[in-house]
Amino acid sequence: MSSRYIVRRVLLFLLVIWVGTSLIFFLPRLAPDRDPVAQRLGNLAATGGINTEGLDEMVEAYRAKFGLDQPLWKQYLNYMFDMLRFDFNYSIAMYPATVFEIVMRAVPWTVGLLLVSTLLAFAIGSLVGALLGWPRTPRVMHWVATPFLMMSSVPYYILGLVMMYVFAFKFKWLPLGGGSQYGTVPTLTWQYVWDVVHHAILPAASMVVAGVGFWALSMRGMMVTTLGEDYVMLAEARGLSPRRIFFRYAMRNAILPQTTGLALSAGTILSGSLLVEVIFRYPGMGSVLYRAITGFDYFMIYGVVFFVILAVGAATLLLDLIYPLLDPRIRYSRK
Amino acid sequence: MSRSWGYVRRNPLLLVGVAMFILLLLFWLIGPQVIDVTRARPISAMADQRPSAEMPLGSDSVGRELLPNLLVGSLYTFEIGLTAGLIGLVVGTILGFIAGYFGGVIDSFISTAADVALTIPALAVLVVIASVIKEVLNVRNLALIVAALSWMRPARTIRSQVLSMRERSYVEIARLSGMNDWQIIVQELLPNLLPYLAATLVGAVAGALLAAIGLEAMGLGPQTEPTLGMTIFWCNYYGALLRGMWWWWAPPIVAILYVFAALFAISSGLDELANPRLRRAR
Amino acid sequence: MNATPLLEARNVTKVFASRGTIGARGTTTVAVNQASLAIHATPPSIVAIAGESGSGKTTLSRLLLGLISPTSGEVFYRGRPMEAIKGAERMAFRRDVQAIFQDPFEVYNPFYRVDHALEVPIRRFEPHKSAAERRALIEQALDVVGLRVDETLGRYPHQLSGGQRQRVMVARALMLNPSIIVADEPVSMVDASLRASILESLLNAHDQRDIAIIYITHDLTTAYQVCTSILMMYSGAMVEVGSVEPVIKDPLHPYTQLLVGSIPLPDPTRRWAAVQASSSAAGQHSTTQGCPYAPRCPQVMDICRTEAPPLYAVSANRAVACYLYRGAPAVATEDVSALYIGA
Amino acid sequence: MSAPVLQVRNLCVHYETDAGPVKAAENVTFDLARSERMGLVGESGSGKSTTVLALLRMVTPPGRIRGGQVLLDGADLMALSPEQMRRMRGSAISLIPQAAMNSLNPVMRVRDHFYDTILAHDRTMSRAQLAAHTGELVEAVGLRPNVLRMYPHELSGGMKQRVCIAMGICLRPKVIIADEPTSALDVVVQRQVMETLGRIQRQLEASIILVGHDMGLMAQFVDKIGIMYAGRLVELGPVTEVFGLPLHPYTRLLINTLPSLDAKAVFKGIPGQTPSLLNAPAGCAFHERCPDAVGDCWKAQHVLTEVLPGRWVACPCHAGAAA
Repeated sequence: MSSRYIVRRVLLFLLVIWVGTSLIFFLPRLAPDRDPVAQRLGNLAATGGINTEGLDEMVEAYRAKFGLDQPLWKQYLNYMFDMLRFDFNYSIAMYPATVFEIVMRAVPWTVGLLLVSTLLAFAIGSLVGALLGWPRTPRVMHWVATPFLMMSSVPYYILGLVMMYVFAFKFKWLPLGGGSQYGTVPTLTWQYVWDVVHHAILPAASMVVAGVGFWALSMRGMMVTTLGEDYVMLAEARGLSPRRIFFRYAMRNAILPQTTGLALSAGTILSGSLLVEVIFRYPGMGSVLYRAITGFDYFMIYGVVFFVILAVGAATLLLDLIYPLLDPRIRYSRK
Repeated sequence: MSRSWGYVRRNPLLLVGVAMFILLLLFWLIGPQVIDVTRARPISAMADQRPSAEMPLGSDSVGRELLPNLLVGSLYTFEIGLTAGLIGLVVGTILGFIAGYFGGVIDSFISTAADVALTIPALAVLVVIASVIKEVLNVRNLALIVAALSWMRPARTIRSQVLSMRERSYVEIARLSGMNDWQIIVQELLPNLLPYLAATLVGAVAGALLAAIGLEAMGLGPQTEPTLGMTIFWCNYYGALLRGMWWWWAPPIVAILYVFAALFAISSGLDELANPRLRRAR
Repeated sequence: MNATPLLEARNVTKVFASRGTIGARGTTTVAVNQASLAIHATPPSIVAIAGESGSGKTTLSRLLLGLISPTSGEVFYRGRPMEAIKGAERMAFRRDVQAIFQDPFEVYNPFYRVDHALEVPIRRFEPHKSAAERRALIEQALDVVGLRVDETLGRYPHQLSGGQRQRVMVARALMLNPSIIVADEPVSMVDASLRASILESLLNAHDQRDIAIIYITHDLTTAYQVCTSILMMYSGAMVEVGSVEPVIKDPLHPYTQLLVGSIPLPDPTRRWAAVQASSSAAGQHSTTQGCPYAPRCPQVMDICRTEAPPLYAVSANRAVACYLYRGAPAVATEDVSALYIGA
Repeated sequence: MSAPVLQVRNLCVHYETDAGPVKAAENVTFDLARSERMGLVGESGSGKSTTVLALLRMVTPPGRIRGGQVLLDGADLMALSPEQMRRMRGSAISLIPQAAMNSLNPVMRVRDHFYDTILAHDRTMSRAQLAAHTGELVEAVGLRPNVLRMYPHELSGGMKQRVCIAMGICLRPKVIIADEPTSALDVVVQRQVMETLGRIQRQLEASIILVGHDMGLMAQFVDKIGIMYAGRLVELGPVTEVFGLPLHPYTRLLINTLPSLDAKAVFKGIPGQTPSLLNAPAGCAFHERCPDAVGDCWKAQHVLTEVLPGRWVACPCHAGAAA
């Protein structure tokens, strides 16, 4: 594989992390001559806030690092240094738990839900899209797929709300929310695993249903383009079976831009899943972020956002590194 | 002209989308004549009322009447989406043209910036900004914040289109006919991009709506305005779903589905216009 | 031939660099390497630039048209360096040096009717002309190339045949009364039965209106038909230059010999000689030093691999860049054009 | 001459459009003998490529084969089931494509293309047999065996076209259709590729149909030539005789337009336009451009007739010769 390609992608990843963290540092500070965070923290301290314990110390620590008396570049360096060490201070609302601890507890839930539903949606959607672009596919497939295609543009959480109403509230088939039965202790038993899966079905389904349409739609477009290529025509003239042409010639090539699309959509997908978590009170990063926003848990917001940027950057990097394995033209690029 | 009409007639999706959109416009135009929009404010009606002849969509827990709420909210929401989408399109188109047409260092810079900005999840950045200025967040501010992160996709699309068009011989012929760079961009390249620009606008509006409603659903929207996303936030906040108040949460959802369905129909229709190969697939 | 040439390229080299984004070094390609060429107005030159794809012939034509600028060397228009031509003078140059391109479809903006391609140059170069005057000019130009106005104007490019489209482009060029037309493969994408009429109108323009012609082609037969002198290019470099008659009838450079021998003559009684062309691995990579043709050349010598040959003046009407002829006096490349091309 | 391996009878292909049927190929009829090289020439829109697709039964909607027979060793291809036809493609009748630049699957190694083709017709071959056979094939077209491990983008245009030739012959087809196989190549490479193709064809004793618009290439390569105009064959005969004494006025004018190295600056074009196939003029499609047109040329479509032994022409000027 071309080492230049890898170096380039890793550099891009570092650039993304750097620009992202810098943006969230500088943008709020563009507000003229005030430090809204310090103000808000001050208010909390004055009124007694949610959790007075340790608040004074945190306000003090914040002032020392980011106070108005400090020059901006010094604040920035402090901030970047903390980010590099994953040091996001304490959670204001849940003192003395640190932000890092809380985020780490939430990460497995988010990653599990997100990974399974995204991969399912991508795989099913790509296959359906490929079939929709294939002239031999029976007409009935088009009719079946149309509602899914229509739902491709609907935000996940909107679909989640509807599903929650129908399947959890109305028919009571599935739990209304949460990650597992309230109060259960995580153990490696079938009962617990089933409980987790049971709770994940609705949030995952709302992401898969909307995702399938999205991937099917773009795959259909790619497929139509690919079927117009000379090598597909020649494959038929060589006497290959339709099945072989479909998988090895058409779909195999159409999946390439689709993979790029997946990398480009990583941010949108993660954002969507965070909102689904909010709707379903799923114990992942989305819910943590939501609680942090409503309770103005300032350090928490920064911690979660940093992880979100990191995760999307890493996912994109991973897909960029997988891509050459799928496309020999990148792998064996001649100098 | 008759040629374009012929296209549109063979393109029912586009027609459906535009019709849905016109219906929405009518709702916004005629609505305020029939509905008292002041009742979209809290404590203007009795709280928690089911739909009735008097209040067709009932009221919520803080005493907003929900039909005016829907009217005002959907209009605000669309205003945010359209403003942000338009700004994103204009900025993105200008950047895309500069990058694609002039190339060189400026292209490397713009392309890398767009790639980086595209990888940073918009929601993350928006959450940080919005949470800090939550109190002063109004419809216009929200639109501007969302717009700041809506230029990348248009910039990418337009850049690649310009890049491929710039290689066409008609650009060289235009130069030999005495045109300068700006005349070539405006008179030769831009007209060919019209279907793309339209499709990109629809995409940018949809993207901006998605981001804005998402932010609002987290509570980071105009606190005093009943936009669709904020209504969903309040539903969630007051547990409307679990309390069986379907008249509260269903209308904004239906409205959002409707808007996205209309945008979807228009964009697939435009896609077919811009990419005739897709027509064969049906 | 003492007069200042109308258009002249002196030792031009064009290097294309593909730029990478962050972390990527670009690659470079030498498209044109030390080429010289002069086109005269009186009597008007009619010159072929011939070579295969990748030989740099199209890049050379773009340099002459001022569409790109050389990496080194200079292009002169009526004795003035190209980059010094600005403002009104630039407009005069633009009008005076016209072009016809290979693909008769891509030269039209699909958004507009074909009229657009004819109207724009008049609007730009003669803004005072009224709509009626423009129309008259256009109709007259179409008539010259044998097109009927009612079958041409008001149509979209895809509604015309390839031959019609290319003839409209010829009309467009002639309408501007240029001193020179650069025709880049003008007939390679046109059906055989229509080629003749396009070449004929070019030749008529040369004979009757004293328009100089640069004919860029990979087709040696039409080059022979149309032109008086020829510049053969290989891998960006000039390999053989001179009058078209001897170069094609009796090629000296091994590459020209191979090329002439590979022409598919439309005569079933004169088929390709059974000599197997050398080296099937006809790579595009040329070594930076030595003769670019050395890796493929059947008569290659040691010196060919280390040092690029100069042009040797083998006779009064041609020069060859090949060590096989090193007995002949070498000529400086910038003088070559004055001696052999455009006469 | 031996019995024909391929007999094409009244092949008709129409494209259904909103404005009516486009008759892209109409009553195309010819025979191809064993080991014969036949050329099919025509300008753009003359129906030559459509005819080729029809021989392989690969016309896609809105195009449709409206009638006719294609007999390969006496068996009518048009009567086969889709699966039977698939088995014929590549093994009995193969295609060497135009625009070889993009004819190979970019994500597959060259070797796997060969394996795919062979295994699609013969599942019994072992891995070792496949490798040996494929190695022989690439050598036969003058390539080194290491190209088998390469991906298409690593090959030059000429190499790709040789790969396509090797693939077209890997199952020893009786008929090879070469559709403008060198249109994207430089003259030197074109000559090398055509010489390779000719050598292979002689070795296999296969018959070949070379489709193209380049009369020079035809003159260099084929034994027999068919000229198409507006969807119909207008002349068919041995190449030396057709070039020596063209019978159809279109053929004559077409040959006159060809530039040669014998005379300078003489240009003879054919005035007028190629007719639209949608609203084809009544009668002979060429009559509007024909210098020899007589009274009934605009009334009746002329049938391809054998006017001299082996010489077929669709023109009334030579109807007398048949008698």
